[in-house]
Amino acid sequence: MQKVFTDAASALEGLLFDDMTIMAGGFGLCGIPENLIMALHDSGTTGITAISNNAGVDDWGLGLLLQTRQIKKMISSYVGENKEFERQYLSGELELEFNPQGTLAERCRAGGAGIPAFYTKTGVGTLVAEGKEHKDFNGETYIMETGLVADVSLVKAWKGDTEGNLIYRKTARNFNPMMATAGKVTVAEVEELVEPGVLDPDHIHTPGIFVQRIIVGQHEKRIEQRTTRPRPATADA
Amino acid sequence: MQKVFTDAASALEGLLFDDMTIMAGGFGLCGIPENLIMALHDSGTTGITAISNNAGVDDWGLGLLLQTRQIKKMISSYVGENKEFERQYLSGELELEFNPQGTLAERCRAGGAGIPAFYTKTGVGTLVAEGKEHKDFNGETYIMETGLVADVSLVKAWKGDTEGNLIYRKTARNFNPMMATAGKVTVAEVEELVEPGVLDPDHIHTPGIFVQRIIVGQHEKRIEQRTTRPRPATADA
Amino acid sequence: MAWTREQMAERAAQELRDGFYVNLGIGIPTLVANFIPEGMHVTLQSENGMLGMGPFPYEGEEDPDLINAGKQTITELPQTSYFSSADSFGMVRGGHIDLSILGAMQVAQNGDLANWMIPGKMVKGMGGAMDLVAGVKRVVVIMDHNARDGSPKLLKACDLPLTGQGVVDMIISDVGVFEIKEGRLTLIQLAPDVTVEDVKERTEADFTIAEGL
Amino acid sequence: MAWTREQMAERAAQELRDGFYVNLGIGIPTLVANFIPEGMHVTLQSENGMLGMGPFPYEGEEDPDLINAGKQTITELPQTSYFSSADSFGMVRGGHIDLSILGAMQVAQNGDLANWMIPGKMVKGMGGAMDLVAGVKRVVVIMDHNARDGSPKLLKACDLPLTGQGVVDMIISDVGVFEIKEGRLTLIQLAPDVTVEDVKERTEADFTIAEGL
Repeated sequence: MQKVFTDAASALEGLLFDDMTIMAGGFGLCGIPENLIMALHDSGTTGITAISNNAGVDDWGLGLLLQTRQIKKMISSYVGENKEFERQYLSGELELEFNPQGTLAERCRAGGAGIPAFYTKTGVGTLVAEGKEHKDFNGETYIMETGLVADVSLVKAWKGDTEGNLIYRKTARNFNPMMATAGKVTVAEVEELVEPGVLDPDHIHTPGIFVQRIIVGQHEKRIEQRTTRPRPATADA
Repeated sequence: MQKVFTDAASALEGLLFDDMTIMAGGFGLCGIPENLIMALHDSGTTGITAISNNAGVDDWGLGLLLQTRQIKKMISSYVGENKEFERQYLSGELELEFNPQGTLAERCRAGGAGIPAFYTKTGVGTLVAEGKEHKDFNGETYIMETGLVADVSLVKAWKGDTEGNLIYRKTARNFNPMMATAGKVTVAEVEELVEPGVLDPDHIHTPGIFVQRIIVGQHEKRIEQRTTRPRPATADA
Repeated sequence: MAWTREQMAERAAQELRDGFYVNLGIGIPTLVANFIPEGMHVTLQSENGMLGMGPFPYEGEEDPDLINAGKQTITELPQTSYFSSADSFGMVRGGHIDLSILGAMQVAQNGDLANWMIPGKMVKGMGGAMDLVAGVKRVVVIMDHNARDGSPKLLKACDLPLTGQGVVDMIISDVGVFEIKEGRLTLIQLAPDVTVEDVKERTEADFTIAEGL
Repeated sequence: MAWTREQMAERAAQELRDGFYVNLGIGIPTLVANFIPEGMHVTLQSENGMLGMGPFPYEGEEDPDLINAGKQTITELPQTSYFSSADSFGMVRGGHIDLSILGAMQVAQNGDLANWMIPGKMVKGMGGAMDLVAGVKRVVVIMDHNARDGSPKLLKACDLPLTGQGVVDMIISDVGVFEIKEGRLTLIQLAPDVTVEDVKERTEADFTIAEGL
């Protein structure tokens, strides 16, 4: 039961097929499994249904797979930073299912936790509620949302061990932990791979049971909006 | 907005009333808010509905409140270590709602996360399913379970800071994180209270937003089943 | 004289209370952080998984792993905690956030809000906005009172797809402040030198006028 | 000669596979941990919030914060991780655990299991058993073939309240091993010197007999 693979391409070997469903962690370009997405791009797999909060930017992240038309359908909450996406969608070339961000996160968690459906107030009275079951609890109306699973989940963590235990860093955690639980197979890329026992068991965010394959990646970690404030003048400046 | 209180009694001041619903963290006697339970005992509050995985033992934990008949109803998954409990239940003096452990944990999480109900396979075809809504998803039958909230949640953590951020230790985490989210007011007792910035923000299990009051407790930490193995003979013994 | 963006943000800051946990939307709402009264303890949530959001970093100290919901680089504070998106929206949906301040394309007099989509034209997505307006205890909108073409944004009914139904509690625009209680809109404050007549002219929604205006 | 408790546990260990994540119930199932084949990597889950359960501690090294689902003091291993009860049962319910080995009061020929309640007499509760049998990929029961009074425990139908419906995949008793596939019970192995006739006599359930027995 060796979970460690040498690179992204070999870690995806035997897992990919056309018309499959993929989950990819990340929020914007933060905490995206960039090496695995690149390998998915290079694999030429097509007809993909991609579940991911965002669609990357034109030339990075899932945007790469939009360029090559490998993605048939996106399930996302926000795709505002991607012109090619907007074009494909408005021209009808790409299917798109918008989910409110919290609903998307919860659907992934539910899928991984064996919960086929749950109720939420989010989206009641909006386009999102159309065609969905409505139900009242304590005098308020809620809609039913279903759990999501993927054939393969791609996640990015900061540190991992050879047992598949993962720790995320700061806001790069985002969708990765739930998506790790919702893949029939989950492949993780980490910045640093350590032996079991190095990570404090109280600090592990994703227990190794959810991770079947793991690689060390090379992370460019692009920044979408570089915002700064002026450094205060120092006395000795 | 001072969250820190000097002791358990003052931390509960103004929060208690007869016939209220209380959640108490812990599994067995592990990770129970022992100081807060003692203060609840001393308060004399009666008619309590207690949501807790277990009922303590006869003379410790929630068992104390059973002795004094302060508890009207328990929502639990297992109460096997408590003779007084069994007696009160079999004689009809105590109401009891058994929930499968995972369902109980998920109901608390749902309550804290604004999810009024969810579906689960657990308990289908058993007493637990009686009177509950059944629904099929992908050809399998599930039952609907509702979210739980409490007037006050009592939780125990290892370390906490003055902002209410909490870190649990080993298996003493158990039900505490979900119950912390499901209390209209949540009171935490910790072994060590530190200033903000001491706890690594990636290691915090319960963000401070869920904790309204916090105290440092004195923890006896009883062991229910002290099991050991023989120490191997050492060369220099 | 209508309020500037900064003045709208400053007015919104009056809605903050000590100990509040607050989510600020992208744009003008972000500016509210600059007007938190001295000595008041307010914790900012960023729905991508952070509580205790600090200011922008100094140049050269940007961390790609540390961004807010607008994808901007930010910093942490001593009280900061990080969590997953599921936990973040559990916090939002579960009613644990006291106040959400966000922008709008349209608001209706009953509190309906539209701020995520122009059919056939703009398909950015709702992001976390639908969750926020459904889950947060109190929702304050900051917006220009009229669109660039002068058309009213405070309407009898929204014609754009809704973000939430009856969710807005207060609107702060450049001309004044409105409150929505029990589905009824009331003008409660005017920007300096703005008259009730000015507001009426620039508003489609029916509203009552608070005493003393 | 019927199997001892240890022999039943040893037989159950043959159901383990390299890389499996396994949940062991209280009692005889716990003993299975002693028979994990050398070189096989098996990770034990404890549903109170731990993956990678180690052996009992040495005397004097018991940690009250480190117990298993049977409330026994245990130890951690290098691969150990801790998590909440909600996350633990997410793991269970979501089908991530490969194998659950647990005890039973009664099993029916269709896989129904009863192991949590005797009405009016015993009210301990189901703990995590209902979640485990509903969620884990494969459920193996280890039990004495007959109750203390000699009455059969492998029945046409359970008369005690169920823990789960049609959930059991295999039964290992002191007399042999049964498999349940598509709702049909088959005797697949006999303990040494136990005959098919012995088993038939001590069993209420209808079962077929595997070839070669």
